[in-house]
Amino acid sequence: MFELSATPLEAIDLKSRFADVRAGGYVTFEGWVRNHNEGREVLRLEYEAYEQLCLEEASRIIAEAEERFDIIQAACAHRTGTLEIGDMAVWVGVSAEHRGPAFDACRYVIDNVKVRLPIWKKEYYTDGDSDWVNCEQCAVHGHAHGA
Amino acid sequence: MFELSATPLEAIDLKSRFADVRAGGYVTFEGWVRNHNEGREVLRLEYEAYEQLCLEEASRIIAEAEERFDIIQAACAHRTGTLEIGDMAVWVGVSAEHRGPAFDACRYVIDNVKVRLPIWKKEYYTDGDSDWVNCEQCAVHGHAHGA
Amino acid sequence: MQKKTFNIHYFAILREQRGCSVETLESAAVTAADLYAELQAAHGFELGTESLKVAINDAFCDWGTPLQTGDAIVFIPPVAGG
Amino acid sequence: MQKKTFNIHYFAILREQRGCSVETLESAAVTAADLYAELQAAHGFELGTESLKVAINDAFCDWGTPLQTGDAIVFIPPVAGG
Repeated sequence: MFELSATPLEAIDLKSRFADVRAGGYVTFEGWVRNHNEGREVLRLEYEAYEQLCLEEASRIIAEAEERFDIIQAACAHRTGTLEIGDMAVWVGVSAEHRGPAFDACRYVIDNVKVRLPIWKKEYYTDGDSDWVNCEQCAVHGHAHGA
Repeated sequence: MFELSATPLEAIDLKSRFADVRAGGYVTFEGWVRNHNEGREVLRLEYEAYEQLCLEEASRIIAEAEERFDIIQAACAHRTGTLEIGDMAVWVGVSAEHRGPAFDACRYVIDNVKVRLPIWKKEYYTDGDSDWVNCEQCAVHGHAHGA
Repeated sequence: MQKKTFNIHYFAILREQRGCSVETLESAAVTAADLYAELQAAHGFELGTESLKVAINDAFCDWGTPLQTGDAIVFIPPVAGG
Repeated sequence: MQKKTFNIHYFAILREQRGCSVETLESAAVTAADLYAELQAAHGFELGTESLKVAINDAFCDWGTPLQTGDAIVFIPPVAGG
């Protein structure tokens, strides 16, 4: 189960989908917007997603987790739009009979979500500058693209 | 931060203590009462704690986690008293700048809580029997002590 | 050379550099790589294909995939979810 | 042999087998191991010291620790938190 949400994840009862009397362990990961990144002071950020491919790729990641680890259920939600410091950007939840596979699967999902989902993050800094994260390292000679 | 609670952990806003603008990752573990254990159908269970030593040993575990891993904060809460299937028995939360140490520290805390805290669990089964978990393997010839 | 019609969707830094989210254009490009080279020359995109992935009709594809008329094409800059 | 006074707290299976949570008793036991042997003989506790830990005045201790009069002693059955 994966969803993109343009409204705060904090307002969604993400846990409620996990009631299962067999479950003994439940692990969650939340990614929060930090006030800094790579030495720069962050003011806010924006996420943009390629929705259709995002949903397909996320379903694939969750299916992989459910296949590789002895878990009951995995789910993920990701924000789009403008986020302020402290806001939840991404959420992963995994239930299992035992805690070991729950931890492993939760980490698998977030690790893969971060590198595989077509979602982009633009950071706005306190100095007025802004940057698409990860593009700066790729473009020739660094930060030129933001100009 | 550790607490023992005789009332439902679900009713406590455990996350609220974690607001920190530096935090980028937040991992939680919840242990839920399963409807079975080692092949037996569980009806409910009771936790009993040696409170003073529990608080000291838990503080030690949390301090170890904060020292070993690059995290911002770790906390844990554990139920006492009677729990029904699906109830939260234990909760661990860890915030960090990055997710790797948050996962590692969360797992460290729950792994150690399970083996080091002086807390005991009595399971009541659907067949009317009951057992102190872990004692059965220790007593000579198994389940005799429950008789 | 026969031209085909493509629908191109832009996201993130490419959207900003192109100045629009979607465009329909005719091109003689045979592969996704050809098409990107054409667009890069026209709009001065800084990211090279080594930094991008490409999706055709909502599925990741190789750069050498032959394009069909009517294809929806997305060039995918380095992602940063989470 | 001089007797000392100890406060003994019982938890879980030991509490049930002893039939009480706390008792004060006089004993000539020198170490925690001596005291447990005495109680085990009196009450038929099934768990041996190899399955137990012991705490004196709310701190884990070795079985060989000499006991002082007034000590609070807890024998700790196998734990099962979480």
